[in-house]
This record gives sequence, structure tokens and C-alpha cells, in this order.
Amino acid sequence: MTADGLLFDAAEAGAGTEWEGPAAPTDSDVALYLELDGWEGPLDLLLDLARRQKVDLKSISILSLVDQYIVYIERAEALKLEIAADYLVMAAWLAYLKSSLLLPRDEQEDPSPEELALKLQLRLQRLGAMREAAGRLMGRDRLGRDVFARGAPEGLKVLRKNAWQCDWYQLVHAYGQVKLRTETVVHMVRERPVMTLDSALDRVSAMLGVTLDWMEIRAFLPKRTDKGGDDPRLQKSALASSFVAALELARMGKAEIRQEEIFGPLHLRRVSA
Amino acid sequence: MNQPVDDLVRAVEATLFAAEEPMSAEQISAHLEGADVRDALRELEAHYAPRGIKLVERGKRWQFQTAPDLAHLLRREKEQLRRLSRAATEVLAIIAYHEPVSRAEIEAIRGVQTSAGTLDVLMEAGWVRAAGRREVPGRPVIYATTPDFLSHFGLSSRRDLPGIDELKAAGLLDPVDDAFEDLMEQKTADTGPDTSEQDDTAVEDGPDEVGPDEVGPDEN
Amino acid sequence: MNQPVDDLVRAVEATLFAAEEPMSAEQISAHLEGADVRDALRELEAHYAPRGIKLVERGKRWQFQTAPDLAHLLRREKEQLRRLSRAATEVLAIIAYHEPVSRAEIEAIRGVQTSAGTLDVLMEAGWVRAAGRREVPGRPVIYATTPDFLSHFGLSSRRDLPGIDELKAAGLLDPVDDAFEDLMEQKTADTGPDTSEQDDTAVEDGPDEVGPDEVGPDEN
Repeated sequence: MTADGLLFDAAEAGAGTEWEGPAAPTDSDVALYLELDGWEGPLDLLLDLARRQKVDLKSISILSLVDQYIVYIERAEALKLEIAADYLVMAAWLAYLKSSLLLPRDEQEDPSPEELALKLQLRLQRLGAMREAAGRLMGRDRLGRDVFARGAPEGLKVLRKNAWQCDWYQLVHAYGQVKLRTETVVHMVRERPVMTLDSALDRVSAMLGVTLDWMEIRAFLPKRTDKGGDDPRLQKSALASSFVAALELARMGKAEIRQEEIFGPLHLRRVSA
Repeated sequence: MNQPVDDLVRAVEATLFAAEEPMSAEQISAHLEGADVRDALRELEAHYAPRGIKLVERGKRWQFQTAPDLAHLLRREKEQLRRLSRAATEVLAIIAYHEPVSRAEIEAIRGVQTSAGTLDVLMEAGWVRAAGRREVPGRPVIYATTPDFLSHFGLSSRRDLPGIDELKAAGLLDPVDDAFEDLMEQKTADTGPDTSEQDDTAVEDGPDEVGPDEVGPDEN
Repeated sequence: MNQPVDDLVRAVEATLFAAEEPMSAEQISAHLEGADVRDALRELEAHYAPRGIKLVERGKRWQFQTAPDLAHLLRREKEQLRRLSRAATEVLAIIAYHEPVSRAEIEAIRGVQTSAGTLDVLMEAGWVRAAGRREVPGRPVIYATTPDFLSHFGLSSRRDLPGIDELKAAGLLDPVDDAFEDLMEQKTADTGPDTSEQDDTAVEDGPDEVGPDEVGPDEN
């Protein structure tokens, strides 16, 4: 298999060269130079060069393609055009490929130059096929260019209508909640029978003045027979107040307190002056 | 099955179809290199007469449009069941018990501001209507319930609504219940997607819907 | 002169006529309360075939549009398409003929990097969408065409892509490595059986080691 034997197959034949976008560069070599930017990379340029071998699109010669590419790049360099690095790398690689294809080979290289050339050809075929497909796609009857949708469609609208849900209970309950929330809140403090600390102080010191003996604290509380004395709440209050009064009198040095056991009865007596 | 259609008729048909505005016969003609399009228009008009699309002339200008008897296809209504938010329910109840009331009065009774959306919802539901204006400074709009309200809630008149004493007797004024229900409502709102509808409404109504805040402005 | 037109046919006609977007049979059916619209669609398609307007199916979606042969009458005022760059048309073709396809695969075919803007333009036009990720290392995004792509280019389905059958038959939609391998196998088959063993080995080793990059120096 020689490099010249590498063919583009039939699918490449008859390919239209039309596609939208930048026009394909013209045949003139000068134009070729000027439109270096018109190619999208070395593969694109190679494909374009391949298409120029118009003699027979079916039998593109890889060797002459390589030559064309290298000549093209060299001449561009001669004109001191700035050439992107990837074009130069491709040129170097193609030069290597060419020499490999031409020189007799001693050792078996892997992959062989023929295989590399074949792969390059396959790539060019695929790019060419897609370029042609793009052209045919763009040439179809396109909506908005060749065929048109209705200019002013009324549009289909689905209106969502809310069906609100609420029942009698929810309504009445809500009203109850409003009422409850906004009702004036009144705090009532009920009158309770109490003995104040002041009256307990008076009462305890007066009663202590009567005797020098120890007296149990209960003896200072109002008698059951006194007015309201049968109210247990008054008894409780009087006990608490009298106890505090006893402590106060002891602090002032007017009374002594005695308790013989924990929780035992509490006694007090006057401190003799 | 299909007869060939005259070229000019086809051209007029396509031109009017693609047009963004109705076109006069002269405009169509100018578009089609001066052809006389009147016959074509008549032919199209007759052709489309029994169809779902019609070619109509309005003020000397021609246009295609959907057949009038199929207009309902263009705007379909879909009903969506939505639960009334708590705020809206309260406002509705206040209107029902106190009508006619102004918005300021509703707010005074509720103790919180009422968003405009809340009254809109009630009017959209067809339960509340604006019933004139109160003849006081500012002439506020006053609201009342509608006959639809009575029929929806199965009431023959507003007097059928239970009084405060009856509410109390029914336990509807029980504060424990209230707290409990608040808790339950919060819990419901936190869980599953089945309550999303309710949540939507809550969002619409904004701050009104936030339970605990409703206790009163003194919270802030 | 006019026969009465079936009600369902009229309804489908009016619905598609008023629609702003192409509609699938299912969407039309849903709009018409579940009616089976397939026969009606076929009938309409046939009815409009010779007219200036056509009913066409594009990627399972139906739409009315003007007849292509009238393009010259309509085009002059309605040219509104942005011209696509050559890169964009190529990328679009590669996606359409190979979908779903990753950016690296697109670049392998084109031999150059695809600028970010190129795919954006195609996605903005609504012709290309990201269609998931390829389950290979790196999980690259893969791209495919949309129903709008089919609508725009007048394709009933991807099978309508011009020349796709021929390209497929010629193996031109297969990756270079696969095609290469096939060719090498053919070559092996052509040569004598005595060398087959040695050649087989060569073939097996070859493609594995030679990625597409190694065919020629890549740009980056």
C-alpha cells in the first residue's frame, strides 16, 4: 500500500462545497495567503487543499497534499506572515510523515507511516463529510427564512381559577378566635384575711410585756373565738407574721427564742432589762 | 382527493398566515407584485367558512382567526381548590358578623393589619363585596357579604350565625383549644407537601398569617 | 361547495392554529379534554398538503407553517435569521449527526478547539441542549439537538437529516479509530491466511496505542 493509493471514498464524491459562513477561499495562491485566518486550524486547511485536487476527488494523493501544505506554509513564512504555531507543528509532522513514506524502512515502525497517513485521511474524510452535511442542513427550508409560522398566533392560555374552600365551622371558629384574642383581660386579686408584720410586731411585743416566762409561739396567734380567727388562712398568715416578728424582736435584743428540737415548738420570752 | 389550489390563492393564504397584522387587499397585492387578490380573498373566505379557522375582513383589512365558536379553546379555565388562609377566614368572619365594615374597623377588631390581598381573595371567591362608602372623613369603602356567601355556608340569613354565648358554649372560645390548634397548625405547616396549598396562601397574605404575631402589636 | 367539517378536526385545526409553539399529539389531546386527535391530524395534514399553508410534524410535534415553495414571496420582509458562523454550523452538524456527543468528540472531528461562544450560540438558538454526561472518566457533558432544531430545519425526525443513511453506511459517523480498525481488518482478510496471525496482532495493538491525537499533531 502506497501513500498515493490512499483514497477518499465515494461518500466524499459529489460533495457540495457550499456552506454558510465565510466563503471558501478562492483558487488564487495570493488569496490563500491573505486568508490564512479563514481556516480553522491545520486540518481545515488540509481539507481545503485536498478539495483543490480537483482532478479527481476520489483519489486524493496524501503525498501531494503534504507537499502543498508544506509549500503553502513555507511561502507564507517567506512573506513574513505570522503563522500560528499549530500550523507549523502540523507542517513539521507532515514533513516527517512524507520522509517516512518515501524512505526505505529498515525497522518496522509502529504505527507505520502508511497507517498514520490512513488515519489522517480518515480524519479529513470525516471533517469533509460533516462540512458537507452542515451545508446541506443550512440549505434546508428553514423556519423563519423559507417557511414561516403564523405571524400573530392568538396563543393558548390555560387560566387557573381559584376555587376557595372554607366551611361554616372554620368561619365561626375564626370569629371565636378573634373575639378571644381581643377580649380585654382583667386580673382580679381577691381580698384575703391576713395579719401584717406590723400588727404582729405590736401584738407579740405587747403580749411579751405581760410575763417573763417562756411562751410558745402559738400562744401569740389570734384565738379561734376572735373575729375571723377560725379562718385557717388567717391562722397561717398570723403564724408567719408572728414568727418574723419574733425574729425581729430577737434581733433588737428585746426577746429570746428557744427551740429544743428540730421542728419542735418554738418558745420566746422577754429579755429582762 | 385534493384538487390543486390556484397559485395566487396559495400565495395570499401564506401571506396572510405569516402576517403579523391584518392586511388590506392593497397591501397583499403590493406584496404579491401587484396581483389582483380580491377573487383569491373571496375564495379563501369561502373555503375556510366551515373550518376551525376563518378568514375575516375587519375594516377593509383581512386576517385569519380562530372560528368564533371555538374561542373557548383558546382560553381554558382550570379550577384549583385552595383553602382559605386563616387571616382571610377571620376577615370574612368579621365582615359576616359586623357588616358593613371598613377595613380600618376590621383591623381594629382583629388587632392586626389586614393586607390588601386578603380582601381581594374574599372578593375573588365571591363572598364579599364593596358595599359603598362610610360617610365619615376619608369616606372609607365598607364591605359586606354576598348572597353567594350565604349559600356557600348554608345560611339562610346572617342571623343564623351563632352568637358569642353560643360560641362559648360550644367551646369555640376556649383558650386552651386555641393554643392547641396553633400548635397543630404549625406542625401541619412544617410537614408534608399535602399542605402546600395552605402554605401558598400564607405567603400571599404575608405577615397577617403568622400566628403568634397576631396576638397584638405590643409584641414588637 | 363546502362539506361540513368534523368537529374534532375543526377543534384540532383551531388549536394548532392559535398555538404559539408546536404541539405534540398528547398536548393537543390534553387541551381537547383527552380526545384522540391522531386521525384528525392526518386528515388536516392531507387537507393542507396542496395549500399555501401546511401542517407538518417535526419531532413528534405538529405545527402549521407556510409552504416552502412560497419562500420567495415571504422572505423579503421576514429575513430575521442571524447567520451562523462556519464553526457553529459545523458543530451543529456534528452534534446532529452524532448525538449525543461530547465536546472532545466534536473537537476530534474538527481538529480545533471549540470556542465557548460556539456552543452557547447553538444553545441560545434553542437547537442544542446538554443531554447529561458520558459515564467515562471526567464525566464530560454530552450534547444533543432539540425538538426546535427539527422544527427549524424542517426535519420530521433525525432520520430526515440529509444524507445520514449514506454517511452511516460509509462509516463516516464512526470514530476514526473504529474506521481504521475496520480497514485494517479488511486488509488482513484480503491478504493471505498465512500472515493473518502476525497482522492480527498488529491491528490489535495499533488502535489502542494510537489515539486520534497521534494521527497528527493537535493544535494544543
